[in-house]
Amino acid sequence: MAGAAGRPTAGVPGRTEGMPGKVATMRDAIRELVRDGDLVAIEGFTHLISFAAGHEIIRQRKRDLTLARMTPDLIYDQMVAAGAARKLVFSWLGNPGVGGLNAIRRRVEPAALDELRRTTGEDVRPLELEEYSHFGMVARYTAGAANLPFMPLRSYFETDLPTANPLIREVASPYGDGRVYVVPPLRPDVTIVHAQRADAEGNTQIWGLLGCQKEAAFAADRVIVVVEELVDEAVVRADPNRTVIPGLIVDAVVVEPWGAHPSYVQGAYDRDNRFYLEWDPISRSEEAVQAWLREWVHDLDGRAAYVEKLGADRLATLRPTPAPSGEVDYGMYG
Amino acid sequence: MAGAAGRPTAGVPGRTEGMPGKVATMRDAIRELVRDGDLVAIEGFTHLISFAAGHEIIRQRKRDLTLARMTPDLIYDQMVAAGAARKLVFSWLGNPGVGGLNAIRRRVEPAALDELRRTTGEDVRPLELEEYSHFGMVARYTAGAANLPFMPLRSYFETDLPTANPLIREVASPYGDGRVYVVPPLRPDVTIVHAQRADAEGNTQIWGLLGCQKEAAFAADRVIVVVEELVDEAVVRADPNRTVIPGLIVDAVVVEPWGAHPSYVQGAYDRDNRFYLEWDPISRSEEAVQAWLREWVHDLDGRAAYVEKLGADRLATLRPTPAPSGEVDYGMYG
Amino acid sequence: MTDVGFSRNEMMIVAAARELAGQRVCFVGVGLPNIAVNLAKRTVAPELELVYEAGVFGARPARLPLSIGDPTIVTGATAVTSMFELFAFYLQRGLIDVGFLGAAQIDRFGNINTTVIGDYAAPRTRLPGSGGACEIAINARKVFVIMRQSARSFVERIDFRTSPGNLGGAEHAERIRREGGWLGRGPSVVVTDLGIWHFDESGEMRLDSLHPDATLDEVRTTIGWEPRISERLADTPAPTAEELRLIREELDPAGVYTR
Amino acid sequence: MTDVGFSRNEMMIVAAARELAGQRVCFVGVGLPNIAVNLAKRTVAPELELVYEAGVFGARPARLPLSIGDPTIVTGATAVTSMFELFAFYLQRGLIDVGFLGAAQIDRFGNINTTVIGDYAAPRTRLPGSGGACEIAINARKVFVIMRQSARSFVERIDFRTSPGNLGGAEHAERIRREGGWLGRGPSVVVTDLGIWHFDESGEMRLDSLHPDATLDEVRTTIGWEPRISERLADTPAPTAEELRLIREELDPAGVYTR
Repeated sequence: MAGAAGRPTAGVPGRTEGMPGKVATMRDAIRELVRDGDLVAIEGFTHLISFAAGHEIIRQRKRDLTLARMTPDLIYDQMVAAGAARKLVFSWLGNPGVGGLNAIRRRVEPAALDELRRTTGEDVRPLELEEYSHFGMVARYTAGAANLPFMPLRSYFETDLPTANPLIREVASPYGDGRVYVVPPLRPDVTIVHAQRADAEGNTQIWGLLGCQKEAAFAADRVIVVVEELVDEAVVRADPNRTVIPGLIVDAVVVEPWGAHPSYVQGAYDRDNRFYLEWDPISRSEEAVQAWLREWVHDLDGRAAYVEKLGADRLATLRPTPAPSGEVDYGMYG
Repeated sequence: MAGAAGRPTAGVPGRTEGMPGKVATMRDAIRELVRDGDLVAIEGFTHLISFAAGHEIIRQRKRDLTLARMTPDLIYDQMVAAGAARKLVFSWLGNPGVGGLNAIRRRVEPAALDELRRTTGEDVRPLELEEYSHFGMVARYTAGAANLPFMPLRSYFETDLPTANPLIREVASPYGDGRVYVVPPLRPDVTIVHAQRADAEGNTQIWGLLGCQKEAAFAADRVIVVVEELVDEAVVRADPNRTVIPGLIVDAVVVEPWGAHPSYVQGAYDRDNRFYLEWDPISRSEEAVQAWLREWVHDLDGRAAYVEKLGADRLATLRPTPAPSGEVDYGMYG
Repeated sequence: MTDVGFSRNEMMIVAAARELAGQRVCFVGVGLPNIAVNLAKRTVAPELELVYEAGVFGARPARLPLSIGDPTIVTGATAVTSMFELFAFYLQRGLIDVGFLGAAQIDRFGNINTTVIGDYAAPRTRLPGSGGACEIAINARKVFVIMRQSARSFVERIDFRTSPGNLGGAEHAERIRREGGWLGRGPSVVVTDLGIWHFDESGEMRLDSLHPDATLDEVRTTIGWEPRISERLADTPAPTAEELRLIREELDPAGVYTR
Repeated sequence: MTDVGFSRNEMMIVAAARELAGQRVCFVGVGLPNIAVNLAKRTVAPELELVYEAGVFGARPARLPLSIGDPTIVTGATAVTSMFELFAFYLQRGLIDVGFLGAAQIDRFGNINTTVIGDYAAPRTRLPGSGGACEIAINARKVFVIMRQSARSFVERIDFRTSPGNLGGAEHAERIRREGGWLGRGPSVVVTDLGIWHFDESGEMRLDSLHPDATLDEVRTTIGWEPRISERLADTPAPTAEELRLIREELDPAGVYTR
């Protein structure tokens, strides 16, 4: 099943009965490929965040996950509130452009955690944190993707981060020109990315912000790609420089239009900032968060129902006007 | 003047009187930016090799250069024969798909060098070699581009390469999982790359094989970009994911159609394999090589004359039929 | 809005934008730096190249980016790269002239905390953390800071050092940077809602300009140490009508940053 | 061409191509491997994914690539990447099933020299060097070799170890690979113009199949040590008409590799 682990999967029957290649429903992909206790990375820096996959993980009540993401964002605030996570590995913990991630903070700040336990009457477990800088997280995925024991970087000098996280270590240059910090490889059990398009074998193309999706995918044992659009192989092969993730390392392809909402997809829809603003007051009340999860996740059977519930009018406001890339010519040789 | 050295140059007057932005003639660009004794990298893996720049360096009789290239190819065989080089830094020394690089071999193999000295009556200097594997060269450029003191890689174990080249060293992982080899940064004084297109500020786009041009350019103090086509800034900005080298690090833009001949430009022309085959017998005779250099380099005043001498019929046979990439939509936001 | 016709946040953003005059390549941090840099691009620094850690060089945002990963920073940009390339080849390589940061806590030497208030293991307030701030502070040629002044933010001792400033002072910082081969020269200015602070030869911040309608008393009551005040303390020129128009009509019509 | 109706080079290429049956992802080396792999793709291994070190995954060459950087490997490919990504994320990550190499010198344990004949500092013959061979030999899951046999190429002791094979024997090699965390398991087959060699439990090559029109005498006179011959030595089936047609009409009409 694992792609990047060197056990390629192309050519295996579709993940879901009657679907081509590796195409699967979100339900089947998450059920088969995400296991309790896994290290899961849902990557995508502001752009292409797979809320659809996160919600399905909540819906299937996966437990004890270690969640890795440079920016946990609302999706991990929701997954943590749903009790799916044991630990976060991250570099910036906030609601971008709005404020904090309050469900996470309630499980990290002792005073807030006591209050949460009091009000819920449950022995809510504190959330473990393992933190880096952005470049540190990118370097960890890169080391994982490259099968290297460490990646050097010029960060962390004279800061408290190496004390807070003993996995950030120093190495002396064998060329006698000083020391640099290094971080260890990050190797997710499963990496989940959203993309504009892929073919049925999982050959995936992305434009706009690329974040660290390529590195996170190559670093993982299993990869789920969620796309706005399933395209013919010929569309991918017409522009091979645009391919970010090869089907070789992809285990399932899920077709889920609007699957990144309320985040965005370059060229397809804008970030639904109204929701990022609305989440701030919701997330300040555990009760409101749980009510939101019931209404928008548990009481819906999947993304299609979520999209229908959002309504066409709201979605229509998120469509950008066209800005075409133009074409280039690869030339036919022989 | 230096771009990547952190002394950006955008907005400086054109390198050549009356030309926009950083646009310059090849003669001005080489005269101003390549100096005797420099470490020069003309990169491009089989694809996009700037023969035009190499020939101008020969024409201007630059001396004592250290020439870095993963695959020295015919261009460095010619530059070495012309006496421009003191040393090579490389990973594969051959005429791709044909055979050896004989002018270089004559300056590396003691028996051949003695013979060369005898026949020419000159005290021809032996050529110094510093050699790596392909990944080692790529890693050296990457370390240079990233301002890192070293780059780790899983190569060289149980080989004679670290003995042949003491700059290939070992580092122990601080995570207790063994040792890896490292290579030091490669920082060219000048990197020269050929590309399909750039704007007048040097914002450069490439498709097809990317080799290590991006890393070699970011690693360098000065960068010369040679292009088939000068385009408006709007063409670049319409597809920002296609940009490989930003004008920020580019010092001169030279417009030189067919400037990569006899190598190729994806979508524009094919490799002129006839020349790669012809070079083999030519290069076996020092006399023939020197005659070729006179006829095709010194007796011509630049690339335009070379192209004219090649003739339209020969060039016409190198044109591929179209293979369009298709367009993507970035979307207009706000 | 105060009766002077503009808010202190507007004054802070305008003053920060003006500091970017003559700068070439700016790494844009999340929040207040984002609006200050976008204002500078429309006023004193039209040539300014905006770099976003999300992987964008030469952004031409058609609207104020809602976040530092907004799609408007991509469309029409010069280059979009992986984040590895952005941090390794642009920032760490030394191509960034100004790293523009916000902060939760800062000390007299410009050392910054954006990680926690209180003890790291059991924080009173968990803040976002470093993001790219740690590497920006080390690798950007110089660092600009924009933040509101308060006794809780301008402190004698920060609770956690997320991003290094002038460490224990200029001498110490210069030795560390030289020995460590840092490309960054550290903090150069801190713009607040009350004034503009630069760093003197000892590496400590000094109030060089006081904003209209702000007083030295306020400055002293919103800072955790006895501040150095320039003998030639200037008055910050009030925002121009055009600066205010750009903020209110183009950059922040909803007043997210400026009310 | 010999009177059997095909050349020994053709037999070598056909035999090498057949070895790729059932393989999935192949890293294609320069020269003979290039034609053998392209023949396999058209015969025994249509699903074979061709990886070229130049930065191509899933190539669909419309003609025999003139070199491993030919434009025909790009047009219609699945993915084109930087060489850093190709070597780091594909090869070093362990995604390559077969690395297909040529060699100038090889010893009984499959250690390979492509660097120099003679002394490194003062070589009799300067060869191309490693290219990607060194990292392919270490990181590809297994290694196939294709080369012509001669007393100068099959030697007791290679002049320079460019690419590690089974080192001093299977036991030694397995310990080194285990301790060093190598993903590669080393050489698996050597196909020559005379026969097919696999590696036995001791890590030494053993002749398992003899090509038509080749003799054991020839095998022994073109090798620098007393070779191991399988007790169940097979006869390599001659090239089929279709295999020869593909080589002569599609892959190498000029006969660059096959005459």
